[in-house]
Amino acid sequence: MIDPAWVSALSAILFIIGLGGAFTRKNAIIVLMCIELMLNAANMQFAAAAVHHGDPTGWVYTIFAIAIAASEVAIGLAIFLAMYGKHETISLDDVDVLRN
Amino acid sequence: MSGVENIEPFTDGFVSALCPELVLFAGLILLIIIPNLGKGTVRIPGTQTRVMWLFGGDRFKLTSNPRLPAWIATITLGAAFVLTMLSFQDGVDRAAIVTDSGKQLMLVNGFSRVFELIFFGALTLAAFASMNRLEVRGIGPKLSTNDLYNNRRQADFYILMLTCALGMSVVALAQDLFVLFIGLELASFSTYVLVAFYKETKAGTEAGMKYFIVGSVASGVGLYGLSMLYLWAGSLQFDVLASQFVINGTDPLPLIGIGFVLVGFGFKVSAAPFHFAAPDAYAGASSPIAGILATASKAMGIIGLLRMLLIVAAPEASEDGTVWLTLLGILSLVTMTWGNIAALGSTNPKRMLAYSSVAHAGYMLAAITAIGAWNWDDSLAGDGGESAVAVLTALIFHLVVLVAFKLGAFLVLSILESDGDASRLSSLGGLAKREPFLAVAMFIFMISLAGVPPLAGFVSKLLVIMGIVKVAIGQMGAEIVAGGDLGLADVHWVWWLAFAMVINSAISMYYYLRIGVVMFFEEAEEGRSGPLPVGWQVRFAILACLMATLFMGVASDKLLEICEVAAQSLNYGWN
Amino acid sequence: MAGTGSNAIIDSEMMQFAPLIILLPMLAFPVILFLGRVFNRNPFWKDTMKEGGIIALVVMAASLIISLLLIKDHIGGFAGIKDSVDFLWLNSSVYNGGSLEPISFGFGIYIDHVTVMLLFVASFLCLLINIFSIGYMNTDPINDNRNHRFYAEFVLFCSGMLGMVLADSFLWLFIFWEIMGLCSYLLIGFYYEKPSAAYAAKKAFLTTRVGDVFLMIGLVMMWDLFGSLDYAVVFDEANIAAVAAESSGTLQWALGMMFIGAVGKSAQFPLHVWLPDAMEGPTPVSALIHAATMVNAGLYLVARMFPFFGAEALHNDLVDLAFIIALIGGITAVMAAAIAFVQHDLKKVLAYSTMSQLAYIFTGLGCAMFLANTLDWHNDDGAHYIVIVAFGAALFHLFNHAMAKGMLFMASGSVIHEVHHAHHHLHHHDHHDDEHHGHDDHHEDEFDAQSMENMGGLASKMPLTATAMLVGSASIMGLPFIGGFWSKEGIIANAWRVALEDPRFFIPAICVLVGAGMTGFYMSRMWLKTFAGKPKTEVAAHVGPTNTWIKIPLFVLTFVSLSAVLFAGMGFTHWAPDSEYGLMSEKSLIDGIVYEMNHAFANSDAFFFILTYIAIAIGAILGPGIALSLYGGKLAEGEKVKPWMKPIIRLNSWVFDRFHFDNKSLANSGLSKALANRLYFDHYYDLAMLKLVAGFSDKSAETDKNVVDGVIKKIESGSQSISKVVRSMTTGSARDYILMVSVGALAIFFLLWGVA
Amino acid sequence: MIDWISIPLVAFPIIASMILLAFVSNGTERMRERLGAPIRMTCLVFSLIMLMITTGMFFQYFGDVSWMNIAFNDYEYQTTYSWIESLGINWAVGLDALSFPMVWLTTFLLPVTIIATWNEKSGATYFPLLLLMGGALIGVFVSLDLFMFYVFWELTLIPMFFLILKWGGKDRKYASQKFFIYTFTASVVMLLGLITLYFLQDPYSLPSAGTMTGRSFSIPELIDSARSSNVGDNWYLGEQMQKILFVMLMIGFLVKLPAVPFHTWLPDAHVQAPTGGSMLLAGVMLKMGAYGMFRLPISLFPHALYHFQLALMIIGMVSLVWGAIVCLGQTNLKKMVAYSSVSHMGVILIGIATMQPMGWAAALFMMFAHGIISPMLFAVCGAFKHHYHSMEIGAMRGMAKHSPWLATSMMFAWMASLGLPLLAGFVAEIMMLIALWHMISLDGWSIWWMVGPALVLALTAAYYLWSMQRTIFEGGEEGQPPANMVGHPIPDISNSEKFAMLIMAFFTILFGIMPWIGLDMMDDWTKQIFDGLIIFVGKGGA
Repeated sequence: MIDPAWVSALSAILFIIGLGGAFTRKNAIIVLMCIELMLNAANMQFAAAAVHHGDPTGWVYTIFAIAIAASEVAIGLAIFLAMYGKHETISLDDVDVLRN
Repeated sequence: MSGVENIEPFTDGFVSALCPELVLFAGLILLIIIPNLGKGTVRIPGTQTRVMWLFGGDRFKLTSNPRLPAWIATITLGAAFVLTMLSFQDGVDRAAIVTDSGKQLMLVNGFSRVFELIFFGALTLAAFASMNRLEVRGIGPKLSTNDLYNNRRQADFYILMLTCALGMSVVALAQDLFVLFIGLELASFSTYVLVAFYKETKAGTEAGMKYFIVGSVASGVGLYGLSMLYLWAGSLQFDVLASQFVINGTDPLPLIGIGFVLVGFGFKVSAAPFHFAAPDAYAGASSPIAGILATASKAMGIIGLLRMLLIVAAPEASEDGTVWLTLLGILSLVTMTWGNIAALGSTNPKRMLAYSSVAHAGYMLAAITAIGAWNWDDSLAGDGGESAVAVLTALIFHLVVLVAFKLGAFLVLSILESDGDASRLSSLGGLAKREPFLAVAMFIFMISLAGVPPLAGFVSKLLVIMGIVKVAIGQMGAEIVAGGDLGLADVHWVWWLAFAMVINSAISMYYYLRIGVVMFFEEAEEGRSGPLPVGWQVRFAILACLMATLFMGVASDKLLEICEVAAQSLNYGWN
Repeated sequence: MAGTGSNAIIDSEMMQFAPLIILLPMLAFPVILFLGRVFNRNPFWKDTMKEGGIIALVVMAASLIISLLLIKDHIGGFAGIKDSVDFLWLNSSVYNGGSLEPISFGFGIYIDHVTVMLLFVASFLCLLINIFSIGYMNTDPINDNRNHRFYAEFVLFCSGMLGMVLADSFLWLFIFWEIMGLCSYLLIGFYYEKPSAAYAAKKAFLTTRVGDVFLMIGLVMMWDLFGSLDYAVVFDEANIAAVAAESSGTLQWALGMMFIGAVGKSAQFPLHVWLPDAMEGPTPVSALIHAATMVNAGLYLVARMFPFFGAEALHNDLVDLAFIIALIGGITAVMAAAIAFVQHDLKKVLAYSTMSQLAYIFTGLGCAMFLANTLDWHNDDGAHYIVIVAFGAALFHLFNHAMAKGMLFMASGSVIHEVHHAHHHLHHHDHHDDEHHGHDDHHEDEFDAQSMENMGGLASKMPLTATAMLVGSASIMGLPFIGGFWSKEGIIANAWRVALEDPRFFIPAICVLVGAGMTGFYMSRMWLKTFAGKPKTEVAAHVGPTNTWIKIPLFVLTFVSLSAVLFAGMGFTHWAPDSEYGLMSEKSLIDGIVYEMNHAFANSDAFFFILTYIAIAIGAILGPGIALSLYGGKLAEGEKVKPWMKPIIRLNSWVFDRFHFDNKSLANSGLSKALANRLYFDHYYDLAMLKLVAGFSDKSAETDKNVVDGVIKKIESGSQSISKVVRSMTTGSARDYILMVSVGALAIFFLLWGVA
Repeated sequence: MIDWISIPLVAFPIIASMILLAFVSNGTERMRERLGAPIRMTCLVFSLIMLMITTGMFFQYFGDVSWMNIAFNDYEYQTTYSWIESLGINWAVGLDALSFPMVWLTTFLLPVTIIATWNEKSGATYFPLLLLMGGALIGVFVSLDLFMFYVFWELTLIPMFFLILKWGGKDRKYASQKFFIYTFTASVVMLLGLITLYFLQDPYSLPSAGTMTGRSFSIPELIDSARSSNVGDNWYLGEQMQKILFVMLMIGFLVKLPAVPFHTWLPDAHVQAPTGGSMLLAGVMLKMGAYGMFRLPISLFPHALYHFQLALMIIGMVSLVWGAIVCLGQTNLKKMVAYSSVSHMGVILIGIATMQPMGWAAALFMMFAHGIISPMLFAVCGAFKHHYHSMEIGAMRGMAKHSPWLATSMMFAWMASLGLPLLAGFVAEIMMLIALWHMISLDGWSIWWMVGPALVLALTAAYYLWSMQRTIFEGGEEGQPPANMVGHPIPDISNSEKFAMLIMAFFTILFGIMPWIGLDMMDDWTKQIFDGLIIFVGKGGA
């Protein structure tokens, strides 16, 4: 069995990739994917911790987190779609009617 | 924790303990079902007999009434509010919802109940006030698809409100960080959609997108922090975390974990530098929703902050604890100043209110800093906890009355929005002539926000400042009586946060007053001179806010007691 | 104080009525004002009541009667002080490093020799002026329907003057002093529509205000020394001794400050500029008020200081102040007389003459003060006599001058009135059409009724006026046997007596001696230019006689001036704080007159014997002689004059024909120009006001706006621009927001990492 | 004893005006116009009732009270109701010889102001606002509870803000906001000072301490406890803290007063404010600053007062002189009068800084006298503006010809303000001078301190005379109305204005000739505070 520490490390890397991607990418979908990466990093960490502590609650947390991630994607895509309908772009930089 | 009755789900006492939440849930179900009731029939398989099962098909006249969802939501939320109020009647229930293994998931006490009051109150008012927001395109079966669709959206809107309320009440009740987080997400998702609800406008969708995407990043960070904490402690129960924190709270893992969690809550309270999306979201969302963001949603974030900082991180009264203090102090100073300075030049009333809400977040952070100062700073030890209770009381009181005047202000803007536009200062022009009541109400909300007596905003701000000063002064009074000669240098530095607060209040006066000036003494924009859109509901809601603002200013005694009970019942180290 | 003073409080029956002297006119003020507003243009009010003139007359007469009764009681040998507890105006307390000391400022009536003299002068002259005004003001159509304002202000003025005289403390003296100042302001500005009048009024008030400020400070200093301002306390020998023991220097400063107040009020150098301009008041009534009454307030104040100078405890301590008083007097005497040389305006000549004569009195007072301060007069009878005479001479000059100058102003007013009338008459015939249209402006533009250049040869047209003028001028000049001669001689003699003691006093002594000659010149010049010679304009040829209201006071005052020798004999020369030499002392009137004669013309001291004749020569021969040679001349053909004026006219024409010389070069010299421009005092004062004070205040106002308020505005605009910067950080791009969240998270991360 | 203060003087005007405003603001434009006259009459009657009550109080008609010999920190009509028990907040009211003249002044000015501005536009909202203002002002003066004091203190801003904003001049928006924000900023600093003071108490030591905080907001209790520890060299709350609190409280009061350099809100506010607003602003509102100084910092922190005596003196002198100099440079009549208020408020500060009972009595009397004179000044300015449509000095000349009543009123007010004897202002001025000189000679200060007052006595005369020269006087035979009025008849002031002017003039004269009517009780108060406090502390207690 893999040492949970490795999994944690991997999740940290995923989290950093996700966070970095979130503020470097312009495309809303990619940003959404990056957010998903961050959530998945958390998921992995939960799973790893559950293994580490031998605590089933962690699995429950994981499942809940996946559910959260899923609904987030759903909401996100819906919002992006609506946005695209009005702005005809999903580039984050180009959507700046509201500012200052 | 004596006197707390442990209740497993769906056993005796469960219903009475979670009565308001269950009402909400029932309302949610009703809201889903009722608009769908109609003359729908189902063919019994194998036969040609169609049986009325009242679901789908041509709707009944009553159930197709587009106002119906609003009424259901309002009544549900109102009922929840009243039930919450009633639970204060003979001492707040101290019931805990536990898993069968005995872990506490939720705790019903004064603290959670008061916050539920805030949530339900704000949402009731918002729901009631939004009744006229969405255009109604006739009633009855002979509507075009588009119109029908438009009417159906009303149900969606109020369903989201109820889920929002449900999520928030979970946050208030949660005794487990993950439960809290789930509640937070439930409420957040609802608000994301509510913000983006007006997808017909560019601003609406954009606001929704920004709010969503930044909020998601923040909660992503928060969830990751959660996972770190879990990795460290093996549980996300508050009491477990707290006891673990005493043992090895200065490890990087818990500290960073808590730090990340704070990012998630920081976004909710719109503390700098996580507040950037807030003005955009407020500006793009419809006004009642913006009002929810500024009051209920913020209170939710505050719960998170309080739970994390006061329960989890509190018992660690070590030297290193001052790191939180410094961090929070700087954060509060930056937040309040940033908010006020930005609001100074803002010409969009909603953005201005958003920035003012940022500033208020700064005040609240200052209060939390003061509690922290009491808690973490060795030099202030020796106080039996009443300082912390005082600040906390003030904070809770502030959050409660904030609903009255902040939401009230947004509701006034909401009427103007229905009239066409509320995104320019000049939209408010001539309001005093068009509808004096609204102008007076708005003016009172504004100066209450600024903290002018004898309004609720003054009392709340005064209490916060008093709390901070009390903490900062600590035992100096006794020392001085004993003959000590102490100066400002001996006063804890959080006193300067109070100073920053009063100066900031003065700065904020500038933009609040400007609203008054525009309303009373500038002409209406061209073509906007007529009477404002009708709708007694929203006016009633404004009147309720106005009354509360005035009443809480001069007779805050009772509410203060309730808030004190709530503050006492927040389970932290000194209890 | 020897003889009278605080220890001689004797109740007189009349004392209980004394407040009425002040109150009656004071109450008449609102009454006249109110009735005047209500009954304006009402024929009864206008013709019978003379627009309030009659009310004023009644009130002033009542005041005079009560005053005379009081004076009579006083002459009976009393000095009374009405107890001030009756009217406790102001109570408070001060903290003297450990305890609270109650203090109070009450009002009461104080009667002594100085009071009595001034009281008589004031109430008597006020009544006469009142009579005169009825004749003067009510006959001039310019004043129609607004005379009530004049009378109201006039009675208030009288109330102030009488109150100042009667007050029993320096504070109340000051209070009435200020009220008088207000009234002078109002009266000078009576023709408010004339910018020059408005300017003059402001100037008068402001200039005297400058003095008043010093007076106020002097009072405050004095209060601090004595703990009271009541005469009864401050004049008490024991109190003075106590103060002297501690700080005679401070007392000298206090008195000096008060003296500056007197300088302002009495129009002495360097605060003299307001008086000539004050002639803008209604011709010449308000001018007369200033010349004959109000300006005496300053003298009164200085005379009031005598007990300090005379106090044994302060022996030799106040010499410097006495010198300053005399010096200011001396300088002003010469300066004002010189300026009077070149004035063409009849009233301005009189104004400068007033200034000059008041300066004489100041010099006299200064010398008397010096004597009192240096001589051991309490014990040495000879010294006592000298001091008493010196002080009395100064006060007697005040009396004489007030009477004579009052008469002169009234006479000049009568002249101006008639000239004006005549001009109006001519004018009326010339322009039938626009008779009612801005005639005053026309007058002002084309014809100056006050200028002596427009007069001449009036002696035959207005015999009584000319006579009065003649007597008045003679009195001012100090022609032997007439009015001012007695007192002026005394002043000059005393000045020289003091100069022999203290060489510094040579300056004022020479000044007063030279001034005597100058007075002779300008007074003669004035009379000659006005009454002698041929009419210089057509208007002057058509002047008619005056009305009865105007004649009465002229007549009365002529009599008073002529009979000054009687007053002198009654003891005015000896009018001093002393029962032995006091008014109506045991010596009889004849004794007094004989004594006066001896003293004046046959002084046993050779030095003073010569001095007297030098003074007479200069003042009565040299000065008038030059004037005779320069101005006047024969009257027009066929004009008859009263017999007593004939010699003068003849002398004049004789001298004029024989010794007349051309003084054009002198008249056009720089000195003459400077004199005509009043030695540029007004010019530079105005300049200082405009350039310095106004400039500075304008700059200050700008500074207040741009710097003090500018900081506030800067904060506002600065915060607005900061706000702009702050808001521009909300770029609108969601990426940046995420970035900020990340930065925040990372900051927290690193911070906590560092801590951990 | 019957509570003659809470309901009749504070709650009644506030609630009545609120009801009137609420009633009016929801009506139509026409209804508001029709209601103008009855509401005006109602407000007048209400204010007259209040005046009758306070006058009755003066004549000791209501209950067994005496305005003399009230021991320091004792109050007449003292009444306390508990308000917010947990914080130690009470509704506590009472009067002493310090506050009573101010209360009477307020009730006096209310009807006078209403009468003087009888024909103001939109009367239906204007007059209730005046009434509200009056109630709030009285609230400030009668409060014996810090919280209550602060509440009323800020409450006064709101009606004034609206008065300026709605009925003000051209720049009213700027002026009203500046007024509001400027004074608000200062008073929040003061508030922080008050709260710090509150928490520096010994917990649970005072009778009305809050159940939650253990501290009390009660002013009498605070003063009592301060006095019992301000003994000799012992500073209440310790030396440093007392100084800090003193400064913080003074900031609020100095700005309100206003003292240079915090005065710039005043000219703006005054120039823009309507006549009624200016009258109340100058008449009573400025006095709140001076009143507050006496009530709190001076009563609580005598040591700090000694310590900052020089600073106060400097501020007072600067206000006095600077105000007067700037006055001379003004061309706007109202601005000039406003700056003259700054100058006169300097007199109050100097009076306080003399540390003499007489100086304090002078300050108190100045508050009172200026409270009668300055409304008259502003009433005149208002009438000037109203009739000649201009505020510039020199816009209208020869006023005496066309508007004799206005000219007379103006001259009277101007003369009263420049300190003409036998008018109320002079009493305070001469007392201040005497006290100042006494202090100078007693404590060995430089005599150059006298230069300021001396200069100002002359400057004050200069600017007033200068302005009269260009308004009342001049103008030629026909007068010189402003260019925009040529061809129109120039009216004199209305009867109501005349009446108001006469009343104010009457009281100015009354208190000038018989100052003891008010001065005796003020003097008594200063004696009491000196006996009870200052002497207790000892000169230079530090």
